[in-house]
Amino acid sequence: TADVETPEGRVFAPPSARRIARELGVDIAAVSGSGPGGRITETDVREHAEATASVEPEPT
Amino acid sequence: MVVGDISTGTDVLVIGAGPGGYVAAIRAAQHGLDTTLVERDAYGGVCLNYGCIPSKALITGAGLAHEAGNAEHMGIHADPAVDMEGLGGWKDDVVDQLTGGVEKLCKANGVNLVEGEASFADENTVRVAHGGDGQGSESIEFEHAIVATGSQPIELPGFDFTDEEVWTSRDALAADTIPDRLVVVGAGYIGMELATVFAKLGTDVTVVEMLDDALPMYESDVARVVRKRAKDLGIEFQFGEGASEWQESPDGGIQVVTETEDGVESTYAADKVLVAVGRRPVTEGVGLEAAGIETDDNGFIEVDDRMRTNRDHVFAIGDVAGEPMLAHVASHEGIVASEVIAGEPAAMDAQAVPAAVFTDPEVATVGMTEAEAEEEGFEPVVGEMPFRASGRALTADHTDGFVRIVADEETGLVLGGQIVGPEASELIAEVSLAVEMGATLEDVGSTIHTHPTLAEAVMEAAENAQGQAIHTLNR
Amino acid sequence: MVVGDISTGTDVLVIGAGPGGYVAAIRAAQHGLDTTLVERDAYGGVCLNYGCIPSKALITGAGLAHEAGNAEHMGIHADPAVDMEGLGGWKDDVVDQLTGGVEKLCKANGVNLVEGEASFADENTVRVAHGGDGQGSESIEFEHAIVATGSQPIELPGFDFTDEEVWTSRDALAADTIPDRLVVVGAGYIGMELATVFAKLGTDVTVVEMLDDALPMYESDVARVVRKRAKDLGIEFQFGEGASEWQESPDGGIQVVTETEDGVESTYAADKVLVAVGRRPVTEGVGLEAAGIETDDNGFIEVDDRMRTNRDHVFAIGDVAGEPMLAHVASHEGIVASEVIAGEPAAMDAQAVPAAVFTDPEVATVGMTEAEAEEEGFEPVVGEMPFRASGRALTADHTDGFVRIVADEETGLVLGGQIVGPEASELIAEVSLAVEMGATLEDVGSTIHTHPTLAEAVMEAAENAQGQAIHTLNR
Ligand SMILES: Cc1cc2nc3c(=O)[nH]c(=O)nc-3n(C[C@H](O)[C@H](O)[C@H](O)COP(=O)(O)OP(=O)(O)OC[C@H]3O[C@@H](n4cnc5c(N)ncnc54)[C@H](O)[C@@H]3O)c2cc1C
Ligand SMILES: Cc1cc2nc3c(=O)[nH]c(=O)nc-3n(C[C@H](O)[C@H](O)[C@H](O)COP(=O)(O)OP(=O)(O)OC[C@H]3O[C@@H](n4cnc5c(N)ncnc54)[C@H](O)[C@@H]3O)c2cc1C
Repeated sequence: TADVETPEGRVFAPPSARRIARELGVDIAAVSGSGPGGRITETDVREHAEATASVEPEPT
Repeated sequence: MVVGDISTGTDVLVIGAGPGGYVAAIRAAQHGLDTTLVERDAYGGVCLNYGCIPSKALITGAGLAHEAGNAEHMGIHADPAVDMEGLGGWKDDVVDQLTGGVEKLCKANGVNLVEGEASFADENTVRVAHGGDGQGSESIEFEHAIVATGSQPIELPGFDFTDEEVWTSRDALAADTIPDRLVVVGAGYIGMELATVFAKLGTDVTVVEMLDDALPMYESDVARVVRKRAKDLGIEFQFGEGASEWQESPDGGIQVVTETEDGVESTYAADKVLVAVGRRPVTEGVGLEAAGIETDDNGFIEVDDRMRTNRDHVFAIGDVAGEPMLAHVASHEGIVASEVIAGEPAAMDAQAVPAAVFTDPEVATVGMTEAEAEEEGFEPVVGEMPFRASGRALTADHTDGFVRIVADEETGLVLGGQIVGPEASELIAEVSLAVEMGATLEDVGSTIHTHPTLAEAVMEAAENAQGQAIHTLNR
Repeated sequence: MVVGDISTGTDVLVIGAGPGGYVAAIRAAQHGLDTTLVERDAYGGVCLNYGCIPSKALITGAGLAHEAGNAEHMGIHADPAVDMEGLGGWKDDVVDQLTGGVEKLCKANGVNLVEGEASFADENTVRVAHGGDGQGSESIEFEHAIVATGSQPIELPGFDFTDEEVWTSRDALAADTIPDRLVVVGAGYIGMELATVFAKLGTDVTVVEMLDDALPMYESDVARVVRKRAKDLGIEFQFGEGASEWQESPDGGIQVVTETEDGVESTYAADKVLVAVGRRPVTEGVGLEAAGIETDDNGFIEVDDRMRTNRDHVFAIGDVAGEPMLAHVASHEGIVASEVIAGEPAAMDAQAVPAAVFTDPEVATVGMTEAEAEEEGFEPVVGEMPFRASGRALTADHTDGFVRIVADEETGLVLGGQIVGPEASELIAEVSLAVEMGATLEDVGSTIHTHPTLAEAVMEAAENAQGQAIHTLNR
């Protein structure tokens, strides 16, 4: 999979969630956080990955 | 014995065994990669041999002697004498233990150690010239390379580093006598740390700085605390002056000549002059061109967030890869590079890069200042706790300074912190974790902190930002 | 002047101005509640006047003198003399500054301060007896009350606290001469902290402890580090012995008699005997019955997670509300009680209650030990970093001890930490935040930590638990 770029600005998510985002190919800047102050949790990342995977077209 | 030109191969070749290179090599080996680490001088690099470690050892020794000699108000009467050879010998022991440890750790993790100077021959080969007469050289082919060649002091026109009277930080750290008079050129962190060491050892220290404050890279209220204390220690500051040259003086010492922007000259008598005006990357002789690796205008190797150079299979980390030139940044980048080579989803995405200055008192910062937060488009809220209101600071007899926490007003998310005061370098760790985790002011403020500790000031600052501090008045 | 029995009313009445009570009062006032704080003795309670603060001041002074006197290996030659009146005077200044600060903070936040002894008259009234001759008393009606009357030392049969030769911790902290010989009964944290102070000041110290180790409430490898260092300082331990009585000795000193479980007697010569065998709640004279408030078998006031007693409008916090009897717990509980009274959704739900012992080296713990994690049903994984592998510890010349991190193996979530070593009390703050935030080993291990700091050992321990430490060998 292609590398996901590290976002330029501030990201509010623990290091572990940020790594999982890279592992799943998720652009963490596009994930909306459910934690206090909008902090992104690991679950948010996984849910975002599932949601976007289901709308992506099947590879041909 | 003449060793001929032998040729070997390796998965990961690391050039330079400083805190960037040795950490990268160990992590690569931990991932099962065949790893070779080439070092031309000393394991541990600048940091362990001529930087972080010897400087902190001298800071401890000078600090202890000075503190014990100035504790009459506590009923402690001592008149400590420091013998510089003894202090230097202990410092050397500390360095030897740590550099020996680095060598052992590399071997225990299966890193191949090669002594010599490495230079790229082409994009998949380095030649290593072994030191000494007729030691020959060898070629090593690699799949991936990590350049970790570090940095060296910037020379100042008029001050030749080969002159005995002109000190680099390395010379200052190796001093076996305490000079009577010292001029320090540059009030950055290296200059200020060493100025403090020698002032505490009894040297008359004059600091010459072109800008208008000590530690000019820090906020002025942070720098002020350090400058005030330095003055109390007898350090004289000459701001707005640049050092232009030095001369021998009839009295046997030297004179350092400075000039203001307007051309006004002054001279300061000294025995030595320490030049600490910055550091530049080490790239000469590394053969970057042979591998096709590009540098930026300041000579640093350009890298992306995976620590890759413009050649995908060659990485650069640490001081040679640019600011901030700090040991822990080098190590972290080394880990990222090796993880990326091992196929792990690593990246240099740290939200929090702490930095510390081991002056008296210490300074430590992480993340954004209030001004930086504004620039980034946040509406920052700030909380502070002065150490003079801290029970622990009072009982430790070190009450200068404060903790400041910067957060986003709307969400309460912690953006950064600035600490000047006792143990600032340790206290910043909690703020760093808060920034990395995306913690809020409430998270920090409602975590129970042990009493009496300096760390309570971090909690209090977070409470203060929320208008509910107990031990300071809220704004 | 005789003040008659006047009667006033208040929203929140707080009894006792220790770190529980004064913090509760300030927070209640911050919420706009009319708040009255009654104290019979000294603002700041045991902690500021006779506990945390004076003990830490003496630890600093004795530590500095001892360290400076034992630094020949660093080239520092000093022979410090400590005059105990000078040290005590400085300590008193520190206490005065802090207790004065407490009074000022209370007033600045609008807390009504009342000096006198409070006793419940009924469930909505206390009577406050003012000290001194004919000072009279007053009645105060309240909506809510917070009992924060603290604790006092447990007396040991055979050792009368009114005898001059028998010291409580308060007497030890007020000593104006350094005894030649001291027997300390009890190797808990108060006994060990004071044993260390006096040993460093030159006293021959013998510690008598019924159990078989110093700091017996800690894991044995943690306690061992402190015990070993204490022995190096010349402290003698007599484990498995209980003190039964003391006698005057013909030589002018005293003899402390001890007995093993099997009835074997020993005697130890001394000048003073410090009894530090625990503390019990202060409830006599508080009139708990008049308000219908119940205590448990050990005399502590029973509370729920909102710090409410069995009477919904009466709260109890701090030492009087049970273990752990620590100043920061008292303060935190005080905040919870006042927030609950103010209608906020607060509760005593801390996942992490840190505790520190200011021995040499320090001990600090938070959350679960490995054994506790197992009991709770976790499969714990543990990581460690010894300070002898830490560059900062070496340069600070304090290398005893280690950092241990306990986490859940499956999820990596940090469950607790145990630190014994330099600045342990400060380092635990980061671990506490990690536990409170639900951080994982990866979160802690990949947060950049400043080099060289002791806090790096926390990161290394987290890395070690994941099998990827750089500076220690992984298991
Ligand atoms: C006085 C002083 C105090 C400092 N204090 C601190 C501090 O407290 N905290 C902090 O974070 N930072 C501190 N620093 C900065 C810190 O030392 C550097 O950031 C750090 O050493 C950078 O690590 P590195 O691995 O990039 O390079 P270096 O440590 O510079 O190591 C590079 C290594 O590469 C070797 N090398 C170079 N070229 C070749 C070649 N062609 N072939 C083989 N080997 C080669 C060199 O011999 C050297 O050993 C201090 C620096 C100084 C000078
Ligand atoms: C030597 C020593 C060292 C210690 N070191 C530490 C340490 O380093 N860290 C730590 O966390 N803890 C330490 N402690 C424990 C700490 O002092 C207590 O946990 C803390 O003081 C408890 O606070 P509190 O507010 O519950 O009660 P206290 O501090 O005991 O305060 C209670 C107050 O209530 C007043 N009072 C009692 N009854 C009445 C009444 N009827 N009317 C009016 N006023 C009344 C008392 O005069 C007192 O001022 C130490 C204790 C000792 C003895």
